[in-house]
Amino acid sequence: MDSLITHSPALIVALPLLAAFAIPLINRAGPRVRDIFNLVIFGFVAFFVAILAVDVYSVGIHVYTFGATAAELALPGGYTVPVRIMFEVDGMSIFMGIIITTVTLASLIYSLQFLKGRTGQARFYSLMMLLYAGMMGLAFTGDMFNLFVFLEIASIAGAGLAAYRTNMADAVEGGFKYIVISAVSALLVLFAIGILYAQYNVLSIAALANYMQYTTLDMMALGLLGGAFVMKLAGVPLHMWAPDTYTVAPAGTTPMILAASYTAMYALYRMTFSLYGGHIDTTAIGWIVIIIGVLSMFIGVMMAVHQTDIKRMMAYHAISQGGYMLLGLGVGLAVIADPVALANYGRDAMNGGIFHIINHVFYKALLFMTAEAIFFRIGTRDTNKMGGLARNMKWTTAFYIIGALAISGIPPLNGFASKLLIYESVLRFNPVLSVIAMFVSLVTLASFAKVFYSAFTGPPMPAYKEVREVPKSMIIGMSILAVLIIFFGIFPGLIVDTIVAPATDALINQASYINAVMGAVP
Amino acid sequence: MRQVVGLILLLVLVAFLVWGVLVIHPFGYPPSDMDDYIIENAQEETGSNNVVASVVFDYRGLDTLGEATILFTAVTGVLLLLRTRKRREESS
Amino acid sequence: MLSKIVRTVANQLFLFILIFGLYVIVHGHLTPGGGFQGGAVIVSGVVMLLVAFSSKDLQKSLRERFLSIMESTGALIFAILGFAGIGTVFFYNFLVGTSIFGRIPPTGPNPGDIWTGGVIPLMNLAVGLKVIAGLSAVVLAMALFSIGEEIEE
Amino acid sequence: MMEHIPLNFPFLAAALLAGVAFYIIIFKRNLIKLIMGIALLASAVNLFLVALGYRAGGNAPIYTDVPPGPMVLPVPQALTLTSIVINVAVLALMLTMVVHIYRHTGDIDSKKSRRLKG
Repeated sequence: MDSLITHSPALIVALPLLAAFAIPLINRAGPRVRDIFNLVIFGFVAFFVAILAVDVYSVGIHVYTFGATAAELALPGGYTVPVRIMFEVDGMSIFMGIIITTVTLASLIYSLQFLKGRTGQARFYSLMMLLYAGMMGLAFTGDMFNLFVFLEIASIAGAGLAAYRTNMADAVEGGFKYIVISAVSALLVLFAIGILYAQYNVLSIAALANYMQYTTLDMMALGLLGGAFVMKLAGVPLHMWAPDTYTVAPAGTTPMILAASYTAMYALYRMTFSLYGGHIDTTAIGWIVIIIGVLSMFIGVMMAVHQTDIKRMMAYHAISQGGYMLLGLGVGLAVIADPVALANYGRDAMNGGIFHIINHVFYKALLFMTAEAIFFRIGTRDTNKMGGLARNMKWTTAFYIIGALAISGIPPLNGFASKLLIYESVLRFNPVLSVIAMFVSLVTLASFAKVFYSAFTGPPMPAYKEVREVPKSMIIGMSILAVLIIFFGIFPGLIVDTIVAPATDALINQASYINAVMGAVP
Repeated sequence: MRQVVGLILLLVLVAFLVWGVLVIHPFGYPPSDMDDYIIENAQEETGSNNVVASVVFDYRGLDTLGEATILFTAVTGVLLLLRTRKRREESS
Repeated sequence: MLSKIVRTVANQLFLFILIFGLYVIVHGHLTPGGGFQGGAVIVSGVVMLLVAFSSKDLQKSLRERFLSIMESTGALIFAILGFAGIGTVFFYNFLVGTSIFGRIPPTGPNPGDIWTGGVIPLMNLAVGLKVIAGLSAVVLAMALFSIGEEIEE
Repeated sequence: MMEHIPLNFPFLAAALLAGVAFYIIIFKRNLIKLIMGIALLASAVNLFLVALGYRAGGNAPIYTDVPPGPMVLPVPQALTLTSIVINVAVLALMLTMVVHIYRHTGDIDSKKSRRLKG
C-alpha cells in the first residue's frame, strides 16, 4: 500500500496513457470488451486519485521524481539543482485532480450510449483517455517544460474531440479555432520557458521560484505566460474561441474541454502564486486579474442573454462564471502581501474563487449534458424550436433545473455557497465589484429561466410528441453530477474545510512548495 | 479597427522581444548548473555515450513519453477526422 | 503514378533509405540521431514511394489497420519500458549494469559500444516503430482522403 | 550592453522570425497562411532554444570519439527535439481540419469560413 501511494502520481498519468495506446488493439475484441476495459482502467485511476488525495491532505506535498534512484529524491545526491522531471502534488493540484477525475467519470459513462452506432468510437475513447492524462499531468507536474508537454497533449486531444462530428462544418471550425489558439498559446509558453531557462538553467518550478530575481526577462516571461494562459482559459479579450468550440464538441467531451480550460487557469495561478509570488507587485497583478475577471463576467453574460443556441448560451455563461473565479483569486492576490487583510477577507475570497471552480465545472458539465441530451433526441440546439419537452424527458428536465438553479446561485445548491463566499469577501475589498457580481448572477438566472420556459414548459410541439427519455447511461452520467451538486450545496462548510482550504493554503504558502523540492538548500 | 489593434499588438510584441535580446546573456556563455551535472554524469548513470539521448530518454524521459503521446494523439485525431462515413461500424 | 524510371529508382532507393533510417535508430545512443530522427528518415522514404506510385497502390501493401496496430504496439512498448522501472521509480533506467545493453562506457571520449545505454536503445527502437507507423498513417490517410478514397477504420 | 548585439545575432534572428510569424498570424486571413505563421513561430522558438544551449567553441554532447574541449548544453537540444515533434503533430492535425473546412465551405478564407459570429 505504501508503495502504491508513493507511485500513485505516476500511475494516475501512466495508466490512462497505456489504456489509450491499447484501445485500438482492444477494440478488435469488440466494443463491449473495450467499454469494460475503459471503465476498469478508469476505476483503478480513480482509486489512485483517492488514495493520493488522502495522502496529500494528511501528510503534505507529494514529490515524485521520475527516473531517480528513489521517488522522493528531488535533488541528485550531493547536488543543489534538480535535474530530473518531478511531479509535485500539493493541495491545489489534487483539488484539480479531483475535479477532472469526477467530470471524466461522468463523461465516460454518459458517452457509453451516446456514441452507440457512430463511427470512430475506438479513437474517440482513446482521445478521451489522452485528454484526461494530459489534464492530470498538467495539474500534477512540477516542471515547466513538462507542463508545456501536457498542455499540448490536452489541447490536441481536445481539438480532435471537438471536431469529432466532421459532417458538420461548424464542428471542424470549432476544433480548428481551438487548436490554433492552443498552438499559439503553447508556443508563447515555450518561449517563456526558454527565457526562464536561459537565466537560471533549471526547469523545475520550485527551483525557478527559489532562484527568481525578477529581472526584465522574467517580467517578459510573466507577460508571455499570462497572455498564453488567459487565451487558453477564455478570459475576455481572448475569449472568442470558447463559444464556437464548446458548442460543437460532442456531449461527453464538452465538460472535459471545459475542465481543460480550468487547468489552464490552474496553471495561471501556479505561475502567479508559486513561481512569481513574493517578487511581483501583487497588488497590480491582482488588479489586472480582477479586471479580466469582471470583464469576463459582464461581457460573457451580456453575450449569453440573446443567444438562441442553447449550448452557445451555456458557453457564454461559462466565460462569465470563469470571471467569478478570477475575481475571487484576484482579490486574494491583491491583498496577499497584507497579512491582516488576507486573514480578514483575502483568504475567504480565494476560498470562494477556488470553490467556484469545482462547483462551476460540475453544474456547467451537467447543463452541457442536458443540452446534448436534448440535441440527441430532437436534433436541434435552437431554443426557439423546442417546447414542452418536460412531458417526455422528465429526468433531463430535472437535471436542467438543478443545473440552472445552481448556476444562478439559488440556495441550497452549490453555486450559492461559493458565490456567497465571493460576494461577502469582495464586498469588504471593494463594494462595486460585489454589486457587479450580484447583478451578473441575476442576469444569469433570467437567461436560464427564459430557456427553461421556451424549451421545457408549454404544450408539446407536434414534432416532438414521440420524443423519449435519453438512454440509461446518459442519465447515470448526469445524476452523478446532480447528486454532487446537491451534496456540495447542503454541506458547503465540510467541502471548504476538507478540499478547498488546503488548496488555498497551497497557493498562499509558496515557501513550502519550494522547500518540498529544494529541501534545506539555502 | 482590427488592423490598428493588430499593428499595435505586433509592435509591442516585437519591441518586447528585441528588448529581451538586449538583456539576455551573451550568446555562447550560458549559465550551466544543471547541464554540467548531466554532461559529467550521463555516461555513468545511463551508460549512453550520446548525452542528448540520455537526456531525452532518461533524465527527461517523461517528456519523451509525452511527446510520443502527442504524436499518437495527433495520428489518432487525424485518422478520427478523416474517417469515412460510408460504413457504420459496430452497429451492436 | 509517375514514369517507370521513377518507380524503379524509387523502389531501389527505398531499401537504402530503410537501412540508413534503421542505422540512425539503432545507433541512437552512440551517434547523433535516435528513434524520432531515424523514423522520420524512413517515413521520408514512404513519402517518396507515395509520390512515385499512387496512394491507392501503396494502400494495398501498407494497410492503415496494420499501421495503427504497429503504432499502438510501439507506444505500448515505450510506456511499458518506462513502467518496468517501477521497482525503483517510473522511468528508472533499470538495465544499466545488467547483461542486456547494460555495459557502462568508460568516462570521457571513447569509441563507443553498442551494448551500452540500458533501456535507451530499446526505447529508441520502440519510438522508431511508433514514428514510422504514425507518420506513414498520417501521410497515407491525407493522400487517400484528398482523392476521396475510403479509409479503413 | 551594446557590445552584445553582434554576438547575440542568433537571438535577434529568433526575435525577428517571431515578429514575422506574429505578423502573419495577426493579419493574414488565409487559413493555410495562418498555419504557416504558426509553423514559423514554432521555428522561431526552436531556434531560440537551440541558441540558448550554445557554448563558445563547444562540441556536440556525444562522447563517441569526441575531440577535447567544452560541450554545448544537452538539455536545450532535447527540448528542441521534443518541441519539433510536437509541432509536427499539431501541424498535421491543423492541416487535416483545413482540408475538412475546405470540403465543407469550398474556401479557406477565415472571414468567409467563420460564419459563426462570436
